[in-house]
Amino acid sequence: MIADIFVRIGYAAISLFILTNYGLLLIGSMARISAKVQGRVGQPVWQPYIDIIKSIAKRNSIGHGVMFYLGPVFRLAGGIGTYMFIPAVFGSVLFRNFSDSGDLLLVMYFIFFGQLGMALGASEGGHPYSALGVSRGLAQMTAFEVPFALSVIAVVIQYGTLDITAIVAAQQGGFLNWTLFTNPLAVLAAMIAFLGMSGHNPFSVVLAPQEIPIGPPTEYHSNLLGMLQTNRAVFNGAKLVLYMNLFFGGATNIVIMVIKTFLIYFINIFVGQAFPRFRTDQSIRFFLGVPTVVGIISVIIAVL
Amino acid sequence: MKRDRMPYIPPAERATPDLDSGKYLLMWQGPQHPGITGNMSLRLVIEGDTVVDCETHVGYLHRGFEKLMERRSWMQNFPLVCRIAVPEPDFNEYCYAAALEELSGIQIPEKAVWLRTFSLELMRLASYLMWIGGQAGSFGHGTIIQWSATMRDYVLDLFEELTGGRIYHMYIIPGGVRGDVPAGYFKHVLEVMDTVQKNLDDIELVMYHNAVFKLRAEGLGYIPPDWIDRYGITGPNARAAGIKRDLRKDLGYLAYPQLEFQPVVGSKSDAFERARLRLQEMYQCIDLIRQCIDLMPKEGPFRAKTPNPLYWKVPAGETYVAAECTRGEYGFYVVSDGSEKPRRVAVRGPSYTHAVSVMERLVRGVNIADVAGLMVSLHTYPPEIER
Amino acid sequence: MSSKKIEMAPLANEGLPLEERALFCDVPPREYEPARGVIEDFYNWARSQSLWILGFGTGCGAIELRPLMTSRFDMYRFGIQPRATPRQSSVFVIGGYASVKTLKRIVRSYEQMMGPKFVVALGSCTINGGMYWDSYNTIKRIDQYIPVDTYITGCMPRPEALLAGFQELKKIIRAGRAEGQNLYARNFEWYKENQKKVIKDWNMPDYNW
Amino acid sequence: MNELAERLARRYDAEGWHEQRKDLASISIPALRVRDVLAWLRDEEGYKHLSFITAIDNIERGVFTLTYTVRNHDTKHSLMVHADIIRENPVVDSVHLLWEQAWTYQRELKEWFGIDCPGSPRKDEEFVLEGWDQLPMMRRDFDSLAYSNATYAERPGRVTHDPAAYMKAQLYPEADQ
Amino acid sequence: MDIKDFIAPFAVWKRAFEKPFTVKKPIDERPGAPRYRGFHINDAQKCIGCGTCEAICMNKAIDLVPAAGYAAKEGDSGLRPRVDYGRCCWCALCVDVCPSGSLGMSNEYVWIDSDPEVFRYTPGVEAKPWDGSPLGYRRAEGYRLLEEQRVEMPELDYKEAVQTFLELVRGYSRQQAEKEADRCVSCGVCIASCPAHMDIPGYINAVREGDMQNGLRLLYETNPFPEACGRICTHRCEEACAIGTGGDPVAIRWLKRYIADQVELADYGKVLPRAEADSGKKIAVVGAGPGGLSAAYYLALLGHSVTVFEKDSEAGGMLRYGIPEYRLPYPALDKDIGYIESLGVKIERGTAVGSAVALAELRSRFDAVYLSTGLPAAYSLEVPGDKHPRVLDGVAVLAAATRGEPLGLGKRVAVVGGGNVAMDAARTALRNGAAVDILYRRRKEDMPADPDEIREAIAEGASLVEKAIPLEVRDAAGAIAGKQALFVWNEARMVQKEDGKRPVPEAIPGAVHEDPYDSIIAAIGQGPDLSFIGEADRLELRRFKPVVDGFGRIAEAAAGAAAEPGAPASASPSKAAAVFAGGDLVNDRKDAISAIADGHHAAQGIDRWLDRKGS
Repeated sequence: MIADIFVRIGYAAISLFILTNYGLLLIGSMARISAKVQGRVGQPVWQPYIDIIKSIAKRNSIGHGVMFYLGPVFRLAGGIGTYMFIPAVFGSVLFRNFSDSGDLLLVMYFIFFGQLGMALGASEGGHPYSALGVSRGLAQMTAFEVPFALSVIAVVIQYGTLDITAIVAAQQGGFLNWTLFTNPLAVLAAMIAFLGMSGHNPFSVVLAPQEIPIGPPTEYHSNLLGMLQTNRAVFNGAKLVLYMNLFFGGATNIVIMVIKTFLIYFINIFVGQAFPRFRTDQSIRFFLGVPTVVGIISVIIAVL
Repeated sequence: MKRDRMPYIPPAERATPDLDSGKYLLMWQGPQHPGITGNMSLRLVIEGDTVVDCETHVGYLHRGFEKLMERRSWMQNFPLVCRIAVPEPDFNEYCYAAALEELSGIQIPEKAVWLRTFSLELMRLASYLMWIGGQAGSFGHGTIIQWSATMRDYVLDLFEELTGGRIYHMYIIPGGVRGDVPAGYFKHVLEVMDTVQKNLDDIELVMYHNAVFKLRAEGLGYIPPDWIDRYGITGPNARAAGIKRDLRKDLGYLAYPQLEFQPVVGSKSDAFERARLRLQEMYQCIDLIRQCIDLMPKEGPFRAKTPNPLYWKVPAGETYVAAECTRGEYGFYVVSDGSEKPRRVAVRGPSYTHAVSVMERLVRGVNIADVAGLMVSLHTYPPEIER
Repeated sequence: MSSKKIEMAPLANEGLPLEERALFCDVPPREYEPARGVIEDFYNWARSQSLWILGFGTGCGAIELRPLMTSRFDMYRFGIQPRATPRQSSVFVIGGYASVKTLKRIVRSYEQMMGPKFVVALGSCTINGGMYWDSYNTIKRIDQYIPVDTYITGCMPRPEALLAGFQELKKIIRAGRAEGQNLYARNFEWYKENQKKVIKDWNMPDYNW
Repeated sequence: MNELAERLARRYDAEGWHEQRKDLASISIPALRVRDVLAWLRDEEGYKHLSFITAIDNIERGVFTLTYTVRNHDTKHSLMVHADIIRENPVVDSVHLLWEQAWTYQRELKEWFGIDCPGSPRKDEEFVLEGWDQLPMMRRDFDSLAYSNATYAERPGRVTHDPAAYMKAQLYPEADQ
Repeated sequence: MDIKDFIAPFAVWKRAFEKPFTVKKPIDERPGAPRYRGFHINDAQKCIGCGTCEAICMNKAIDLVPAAGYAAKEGDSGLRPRVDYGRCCWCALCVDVCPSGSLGMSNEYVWIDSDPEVFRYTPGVEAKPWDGSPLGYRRAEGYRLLEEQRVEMPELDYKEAVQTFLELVRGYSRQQAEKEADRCVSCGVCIASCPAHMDIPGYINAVREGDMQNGLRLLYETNPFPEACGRICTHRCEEACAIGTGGDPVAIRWLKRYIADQVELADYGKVLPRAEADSGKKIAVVGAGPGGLSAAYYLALLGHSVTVFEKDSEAGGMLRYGIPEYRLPYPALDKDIGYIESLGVKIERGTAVGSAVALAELRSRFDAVYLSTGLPAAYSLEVPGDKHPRVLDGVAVLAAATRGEPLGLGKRVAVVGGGNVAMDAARTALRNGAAVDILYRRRKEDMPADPDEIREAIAEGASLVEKAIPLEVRDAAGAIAGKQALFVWNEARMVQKEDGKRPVPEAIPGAVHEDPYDSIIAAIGQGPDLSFIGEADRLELRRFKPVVDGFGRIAEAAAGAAAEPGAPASASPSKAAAVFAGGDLVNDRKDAISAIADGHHAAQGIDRWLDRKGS
């Protein structure tokens, strides 16, 4: 029994490791694609690795109290936590993580958890931009969580379970079984929320270099920044896997997972390169508008 | 959404917010801030997301040009003046050279007149190309700047070919210009103009027909027409309010009377209108450059004789030479006491009014996120404020 | 904010109100030993391949950074990118002349950067005053106030020259010679003295990282 | 335009009308009437646009000459209005109520020349300088080079030779014996 | 806002399928434009170190430093510009202004170093990778900051000029002079070339400023013959002129003349210095030429009492007797001499030393003696028949013209020689109605005469026969003996005998010409007449020249042990006054300005010697 637990922990660690690397490469390749649109070559795909190593290689760092240090820790914990309770590849022992121990609600909690932890830590930095960024981030998060939650509710109602593995299982057997086709409105609402969740344009107001450079992480540096950068890969990966599982039929092997998550992520870039960013009030108004209505309709449809 | 589009006129009286009340947050935007044009800072007091008070702080780029010019001889000032406005140096060169020529009674050759017109229009285009990237970037659109900066770079290549310098051209020398065009130059210019025009079409499609950009820019920074004279607003900022004022037409300097163009005038006077107007002016620039190439005399001297630069004494007198730059009225006030050095040179940069008094007034009541966009939409260059 | 901390380590931060002092670190700068052997080499390689420029256009030199960071010259592909906050930046580009008012911000920003940090100085003005050699408001030698790793001549240096400068900086970093941070800590008093001689209204804390 | 000169002379004792160009003229008025004249020009004569305000240090005469350049966009004519004020303790009426941007210029006058415009907003705040403890720097008696040399360290090692003196030392050093 | 506003932005993706804007290898692929203002280059051979670049540089970025391999010499200061890239702003005004056009800029623009001290270098002297770059900024064709053309000097029409002895050159007007003076860059490279080391930039600046009195004061600091030198100086300064390296040199001589012409003699006294106190010393000057009178002037300024002994009836020496009136009108010369006399200098006219008064007597009567007797004896042609009565001596002809004596040159005159005397003689003959041939051994470019003079002589109608070696003078066939001469000469070609030396003429065998002339004026040089120096004076001569020290003092032959036995070695070799010498008698340049310089110099030497003796 104990051995079994250790094996699972080992598997989870490997899974996390692979996901982290995948997340980093994903960020790197998306930067390449953006660069292409912008008419340039762009950074190497492995640039995120170097940046993290560089951050860790910084010699000194300063602190602003315990909470300041805990911010990135919470954030990373949130990222890892999110991932740990999602099965990355349906049916794979290696990638099932601890998905049987937690359900969708726990995952959604973790998505929030990281943000909140970050908010607490960043505010401690004393920088007004951090504080502004945090308030914007929380405000926007609250807004996009509405359509996201609605679509999750719709999905849960549709499949009658909170267990992600079960949701994935329900979608197997042909792409027409995917939520995308069985409940397109929920997916639409969720995808719009996803744009907000990833912080790409037009919902990048949290980081907004031209306005509040660069929002919550303004004061973070050195290995704390390295932690945040790693988390970005983990958290992005986790969200992508979650979306894939909930709406796009999950993945039966790692190749399909890579293709699906890549395409889901690409939507961010596809929209992000075309639009400037909303102001906070505009994005809140936006999320509480059409996507929320769509989400509600999808819930209604699911209930019916 | 309707509320956003309604022009917002901030209160005229400047209330002093009580910073100790805990209701407000004091925030510095700049000098180390990507959302500020150049090296300048704004001291913002915000309440929630709204700016309630703003003070501009300038002087980070102050080099004391006006004092330095009093220490240098008339010709030595020629390389100095272009540094006053970094992104758009040629207007400095022109105003200074024209003032000096006027005081000394030097008539410049026809060819120099045309080459000056040509290079000023080219400069205008480069400056607008720089601005358009900033305007898109300030609202978070990172793609436009990547394109426009390259277009600007192509224009800078043209400058390099003509003058030998990318940023500081030092081409419009008192007495004329410093060289004729190299062989095959105009062909290259026309090619670049075609490329730029094609890219401007793309930019127009992506930036000006963009729901989010419109949402951000429309109604932002509305300048009522009656402010134009009260605040001394000039250039596109004034024209966007429907005031048809263009010194190129009004003063008729250089070869502009021979060129065919009409000042672009807007009406809505908000950030989007100003942006739209500047885009049209960019097309106009390209057109004027093409006209210049057609009409320019092929032969002839490009520089009049001037006295020995080491001992040039300019007859006592004073003059004010202004030109329409991308931001508005750019002028040099030059006073000579008859000696080898200027008595006083004062530079009138349009940003002086736009970035200080107009900005301070307009920014009140604006969302903190829009401060950068508003500032860029006024098209300000701090170096010309503080010299 | 605990006021206890302030009592324990009183600072010479006269310019700041008490409650703001705690926002800043109160440790005087010290030298940092490089890691050993291969590890330091590896770190240096990573540092050199990930140069984050502080987005602070201190002078006219900033204007050529824009072409450099956009599509024509695309410095991203060399691992160079702008960064808006000094905390995360590793390279400070001094864009030419520094007026006294800006110098004050330069010093502040430089000190807020986390080591190892590198300084690239552009143009004549940083070397010996440039064309503002007789101006009352610009300093002549930036190396009097902060340590400089490499200089790029020109007025303006072209984007290509800047790029070449960054490549040179990379070489210096990889060779382990870019120890400006330690130099600053070692000669801290000298630098402070120079800074205070020029910056007349010194209202910033001496320690402030 | 000479009618304008006459009107100015009659109403405000203006003198020294000088036509620099067909679209630019200058005139001198008593410093005490600056605000009246500018208000009159703005409201009655159409000189609605203030281009800039500056001063010239005529140290030989012991005065600062203020220059207000206003422009009439309808007639496309600019007018430079001069007013002399005594260099010792210079004060002039503020025109910030006439034009909203004038206070910036007056703040500059205060910092750069030491010319006070009572009532002008923020006039005593630092404008472009910080911690300046010398003479206002645009005054002629402030020596920029001397200040720079005394304050900012220069890179040593520069030496130059005058060709004539060097040739003398090299070719005919005996001439000075 | 319509649906287009949501769709159109996606047009950005069009770009993703196009070629990126990015330059692959920017540093290698993008050299500076052909006109790019990159790093400086300098053709150090062409550069003369005038420092105009330093003067125009508003950044004080340029220093002039001695450069290895470039020694100071006439027309080259031996300094080269050193650029400080801690100052330079790449405006290229230095390139634009460079008189010689040696400065340029390469299109190279990458220079990176960690050491801020290295960014200073001397282009063209210190090797740099961009040396000799063909691309880069150069001064554009047809564009100069400095005026390369000299203000044309108004002259009489040659056809008219040849009829009269009126002064040919009319002098600048104020406007012309100021315009010409404005061409000067005040580099001072010319000063070393002037034998008198006049403050040329100083007085040109005075012209520019319109301050004639200051100009005159500067002129008289080193030269009391501004009127004369302003007209006939050999102006070696103009050969060294920096502006001359890329255009016409500044008309330094004419500007000097302009200053002197502008000030009335009556006003001289107000401007020029005078002796502070009488020293009580008496000095004799032998020869009232420019050298002698200069010495007299400066000695008089030092408070000494000076007497000048002149064998001719008028003072001025060669200036008066050797230079025709149309070049140096007598009133101008009289103005110079008149001022010197007004300082109390006594000129004993018609008193030849040697015959009227002995040198030894002068040495006993005066505290010091200055010899400035010049070269009165003409060299003869040294060919058979050179004593023919129709062979005249050029100097004598000119002197006779000055005295107003009839010349009787006849209709056809040959002038043999290529110096200024030859030209003057030819032009004097032209003015006497003769047809003149100038015969010279070598080519026109070898002629030692002033190019202006050659040009003017030819313009006035003299014909120049180059490469003519005189062979013989004899009576023309059928002419009355002694009335007309036949000049026999051999055509020559120029042969380069030794590398590095100028080619020498070599007679072409058989190409012998014979031409009849009414007069043949030999003007091939003059020699000194030292017959007044006796053995007893014990003055050391070598090759007909006094041996002088740095101050012009003639070495005295080691006092014969027999003459004054037991005299202490340290004592003056003789009790008699020291003798100084200068001018054509001593120096090799043989022009007025050198004589003036010698005179000035000797005056200082004499004063020091007197000081030493007195103490």
